[in-house]
Amino acid sequence: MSTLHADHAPSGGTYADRYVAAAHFRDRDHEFESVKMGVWLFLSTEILLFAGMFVGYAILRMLHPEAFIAGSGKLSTFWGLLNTVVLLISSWTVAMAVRSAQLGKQGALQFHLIVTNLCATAFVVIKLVFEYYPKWQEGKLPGKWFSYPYAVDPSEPLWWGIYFGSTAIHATHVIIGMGLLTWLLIRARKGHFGPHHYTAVEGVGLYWHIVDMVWIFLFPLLYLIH
Amino acid sequence: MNSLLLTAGSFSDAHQRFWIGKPGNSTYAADVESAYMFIVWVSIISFAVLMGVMFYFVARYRARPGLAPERSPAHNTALEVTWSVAPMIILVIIFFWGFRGYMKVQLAPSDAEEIVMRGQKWNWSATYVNGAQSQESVRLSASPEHRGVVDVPVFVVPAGRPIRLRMTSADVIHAFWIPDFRMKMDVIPNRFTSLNFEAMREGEEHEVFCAEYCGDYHSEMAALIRVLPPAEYEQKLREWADFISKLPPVERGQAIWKQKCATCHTVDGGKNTGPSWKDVFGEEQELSDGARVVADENYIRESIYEPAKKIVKGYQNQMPTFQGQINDKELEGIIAYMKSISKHAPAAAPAPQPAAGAAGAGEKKDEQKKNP
Amino acid sequence: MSSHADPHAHAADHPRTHGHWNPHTHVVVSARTLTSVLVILLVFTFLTVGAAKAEQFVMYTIGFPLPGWVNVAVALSIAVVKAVLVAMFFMQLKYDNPMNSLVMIFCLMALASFLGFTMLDLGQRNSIYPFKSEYIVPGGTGIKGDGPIATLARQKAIQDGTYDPEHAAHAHKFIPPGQDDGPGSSAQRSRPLKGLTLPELGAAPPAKHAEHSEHGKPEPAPAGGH
Amino acid sequence: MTTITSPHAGHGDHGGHHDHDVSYLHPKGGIWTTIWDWASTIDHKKIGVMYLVAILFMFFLGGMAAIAVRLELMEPTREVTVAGKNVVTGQLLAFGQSLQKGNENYNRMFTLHGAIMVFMVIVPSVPASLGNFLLPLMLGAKDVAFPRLNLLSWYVYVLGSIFAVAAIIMGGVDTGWTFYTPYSTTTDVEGNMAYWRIVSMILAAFILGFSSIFTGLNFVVTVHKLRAPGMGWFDMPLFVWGIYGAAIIQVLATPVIGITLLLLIFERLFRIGIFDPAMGGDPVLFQHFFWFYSHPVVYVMILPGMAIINEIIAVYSRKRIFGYRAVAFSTLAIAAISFIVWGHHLFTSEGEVAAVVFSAITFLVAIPSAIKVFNWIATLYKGSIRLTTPMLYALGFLFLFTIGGLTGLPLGTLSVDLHLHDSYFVVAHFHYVMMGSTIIAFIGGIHHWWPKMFGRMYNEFFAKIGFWLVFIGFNVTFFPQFMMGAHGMPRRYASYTDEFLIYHQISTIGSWVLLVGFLVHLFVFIHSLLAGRLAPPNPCGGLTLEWTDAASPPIEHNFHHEPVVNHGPYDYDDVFPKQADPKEFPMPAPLPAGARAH
Repeated sequence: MSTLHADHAPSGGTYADRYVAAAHFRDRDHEFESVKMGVWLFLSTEILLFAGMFVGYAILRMLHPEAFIAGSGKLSTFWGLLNTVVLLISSWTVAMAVRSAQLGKQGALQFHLIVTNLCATAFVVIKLVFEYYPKWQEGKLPGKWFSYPYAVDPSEPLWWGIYFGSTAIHATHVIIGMGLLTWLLIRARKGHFGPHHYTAVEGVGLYWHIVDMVWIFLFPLLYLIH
Repeated sequence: MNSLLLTAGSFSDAHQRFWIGKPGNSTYAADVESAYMFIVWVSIISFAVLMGVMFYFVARYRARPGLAPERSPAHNTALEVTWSVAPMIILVIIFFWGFRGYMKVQLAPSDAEEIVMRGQKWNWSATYVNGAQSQESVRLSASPEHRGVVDVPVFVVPAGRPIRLRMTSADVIHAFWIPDFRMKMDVIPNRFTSLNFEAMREGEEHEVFCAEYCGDYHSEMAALIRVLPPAEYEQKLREWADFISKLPPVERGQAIWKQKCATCHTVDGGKNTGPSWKDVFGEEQELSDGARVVADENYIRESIYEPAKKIVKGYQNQMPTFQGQINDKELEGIIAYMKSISKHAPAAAPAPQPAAGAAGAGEKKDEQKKNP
Repeated sequence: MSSHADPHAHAADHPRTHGHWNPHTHVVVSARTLTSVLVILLVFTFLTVGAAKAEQFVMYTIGFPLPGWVNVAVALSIAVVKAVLVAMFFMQLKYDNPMNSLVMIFCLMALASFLGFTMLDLGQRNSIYPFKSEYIVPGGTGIKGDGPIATLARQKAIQDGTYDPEHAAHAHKFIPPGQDDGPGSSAQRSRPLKGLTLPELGAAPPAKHAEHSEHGKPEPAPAGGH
Repeated sequence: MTTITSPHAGHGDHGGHHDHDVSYLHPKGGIWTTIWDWASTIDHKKIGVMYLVAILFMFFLGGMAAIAVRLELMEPTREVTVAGKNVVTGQLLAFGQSLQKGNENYNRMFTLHGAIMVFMVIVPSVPASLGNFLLPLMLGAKDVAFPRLNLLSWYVYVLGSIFAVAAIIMGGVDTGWTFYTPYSTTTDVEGNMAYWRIVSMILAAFILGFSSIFTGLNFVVTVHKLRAPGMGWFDMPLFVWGIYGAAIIQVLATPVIGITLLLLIFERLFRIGIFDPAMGGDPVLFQHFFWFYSHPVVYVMILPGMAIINEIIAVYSRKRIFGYRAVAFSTLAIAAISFIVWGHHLFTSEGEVAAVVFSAITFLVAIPSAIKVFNWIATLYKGSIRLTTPMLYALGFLFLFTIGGLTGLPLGTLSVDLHLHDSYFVVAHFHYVMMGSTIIAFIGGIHHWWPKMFGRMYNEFFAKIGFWLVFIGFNVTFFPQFMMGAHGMPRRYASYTDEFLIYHQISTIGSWVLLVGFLVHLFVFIHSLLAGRLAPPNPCGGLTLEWTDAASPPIEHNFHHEPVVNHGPYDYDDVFPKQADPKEFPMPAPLPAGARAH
């Protein structure tokens, strides 16, 4: 076999066209593949992080089904549903953003990133304003802050611990994702991404999908199972 | 021949003593010892073989000038399969050996006599079927400059009768370990665990240790189990059942102190986990929130039943509630005892017993040292 | 290394059109596919909410006792389908290097063993410990002398005069009827460690209280209002 | 396949232009420039060395805590008499009577020892230092897959260690390294500084988890994607296999300890109740959470140790590792099974069904470990064995790991474990596995690769003295603990009954021998750095790429040309090591016509 095709840095073109892989990679494809595998490994750590919350949920639900039924009944399915829809749409826009980057459509890329970030903002706002805030006012809070007088089960603070714990960790991931999306947007505006270099878009996209996927499970577990 | 067998027997006996100590005193112990000794022998033999081969190879194939290494196969499937499967057989045997013993101890006979064992930082208390609690303790005198006097309770169990300890903890996780019975079980708050055993030889005493780390005085959370003949055991239970109520108040208080409070509270003024009882009655206490309160009867009652409410400055909120464990009569005794060792006690305080005065005075420590 | 060599050899054949572009690595998913997946996801989302509402209707309005697992199974199966869709199309696992799917599978196996074995222990305690509750003492941080947090919240509300018994009676529409029926009800049976948990709130069966106090069990001050 | 040229090999990400042939240790300029160069380096070799320094420092801290623990246990001071015999005795921190709280100090010491040794020393020891240094070299790569992430992981490690040291400065933590609830959520009253030191320690472990994840993730991708041309999976040195197995566990298990510690902090600060029995939570759930990470992580500790042993035994007996594939697959088997055996830490607290299942699976994990030992011993057969310091360490490893492994059997046995659980038997067992195996392998590995890392030879004579002191000291320290535990000595006790006195005294004296041994090694290392003679590129005659294709110490980009692998890592029968002096090594026997080593 002759010399493999190497990354010859083209002189012209956009930043994305001129991009060359780091020295220890063979070429851009090699780098892309490696980074993608790294991102997948990172995503598996994310899943296992949430696994702790899921296991805690399952075990404590078995121990205190009534506390969980009572607590679950106090959540608003409407806002949960709305948030699910918002997040699913944002997942779609991220997938579309990756597609736009692959096709080199800079305008569409930026548009989709902006819409995704708006969805993320909407998610956080709904969470804080329509879910956390009313519960905070009524004293439906975890642990030592619990001051809701109408608890039907002594373990209800536990439910709120699980609810706030898992949703807050999830919301933290959403907020981190918003930061990453903003970073992508800034780079996209500078024309950093193109058909031959969109590793960052792909990586953040995968992260965003995993955030979505976690919510796909949290929604029925917290809001629907009664 | 006979003597040879005897020699072999005493060798294996000595061997066992070396590895695990003298034979344990529960029916379960024999199971553990046999499994353990089997594993020990398997281990010794495998270790000797492996190391023997290793040292032989090292000696035989040591690099020497002019000696060229020989070629040898890089793998040998038959050999590798053999040494993968052979240990598996031994492991299966060991697993079932352990499993059998474990099931024996978990499935206790239904007629087992139940003793409720409660662990809390840092003592054990047992309640027997007739509601009696241990009234005896043995001296566990710390070097006096470190901690006051610590007594560990003495528990009694009958020989040859199945016993089930039903255990729970009042604060953190403990573990009830009787090394001579070769068994332990964790003691967990908000849950029951059980320990089933049957002691064999009467007249022996066995130490009990807390085996799950539980804080500062973890290593002093001990007790002593005395194996008695069944008749004597029942006699003891009857004696203990109405022991406390028959005592005069001050001595009653002292007995309860020994049994339940001495782990944390001294009576000679020494600082321990909790404040000393000496001169505490009638004294103004400064609380951790800065408030001041006079230690009267109500304060003492509240401190025993709801210890978290008023914490004396400089101490931690460590004490579990004794609600349900100390009844009014016992409380009365404790208050009487505290009065008897306090200089602030009102003149009207009942101090009819000369013994009480002696116990409260400075020579108390010496007196207790002499008289476990 | 041949697995890596091949794509590059392929790429070398088309340096002009693809550069170092490997069609196996960079699949552009069509917008149509992505949009259909989004639509399916949204449909499933509404479906799962609908199913939960329907079950509630069947159980509490019609009064037909559905077993608890139906609810869980329906909600979680739909969630799994949604998650698989997200992973396959949005995250492009369908078109991706199988290694990344393998990473995910290992991760899920770890999660399964975590959940499974933990439940194996904590889930079967109910059948293992045939004990009653007389002597059990809650340790730890939540209460020390001043009662469980949930009870305290109610007591405080009563003291402050803000406690509304009407609200207490009507606030919890999701609580199945019969929950207050005492140990004989199905609700109580579903709770494995009854009595090994916290002392009851005001609604608890009085018979048990009498039994407890014989043994001098520490009881929290009984909640007012009952 | 020929080499691949990159337009900017030699510059770009590695910090500007510099000479191709300069060793990575070569200073870049003045002292500050050099320091900045190291602090901002993304060179895996420098990061490996920085890790090595940091880990050895933490090892020193943890070791001092261990010495204090043993000193405290030298004698019990409390004399108790029951029925004529001394029964339970008291405590004295040997520093004198001015320290009135013997128990409290003792508890803090053993907690610090455990937490530092586990989270800051043994888990990162081999992978982060030697692994970082050697993995790309062995694979023929220029660097690990994500060099910046690698540097970040070092800084995260340092940050975590700072939190741990902060906890020590605030007075130390007394929870035990396992942080069992509800003790860890209740100890140290709220409202003063002491309340926060446990949070600081938990946070330290949490942060160190990230460091571990980053390292593991990096290594997995590196092994998958950055092997040199011609290097298939079964052409990799077994060192790489071991690190790879450990890296998989690091990636999959560490996030769980992350969430566990996070919940524990919530628990402590906000009483959310998940692990709190008083709130209806479950303290045993915490143990499951904790051991789901902490048992697999035991294999993160031992697999890299085994990985080192593979290399040392192969090189110093000039032999192909017997049953290469069996060893490689047993690594993966251990990694896989390690995820489902954690319950054997809970035999005394969990339900019967789970205990039985976990016991059965636990015995399974013994098989691959046994296979490895058999294969190593078989490798010695017909070899040409040179008893250098690393080889002595490898043989010492076999000796100690066999004991450590065999003493795992009674602990996995249900009935026997009810007796031995939480006793000194457990302490002795895991010290044989962790210290006697991992640390011994680690030190052996440092010696083996020392010439490669620093370009200088060490003094063989003193190194051997160091080995014998460590080996003897270790056995004297820990072997009596087996007997002690079986006879009934609980672990984490500040005092003990008199029947254990003699064991404790032997053990404490052994710990001093151990200390002297480590000091001798320290001396050997420092002496080598200052006055060691320069090392040839391949002083030991290894066949892996770091010996055959890289200089000692390696140049900035590891290799002058990307290496092409055309022989296996242990083909001593067919290949003579490049860059090695033929006089030093016995030549292989003549090859029979047509015969192949396979």
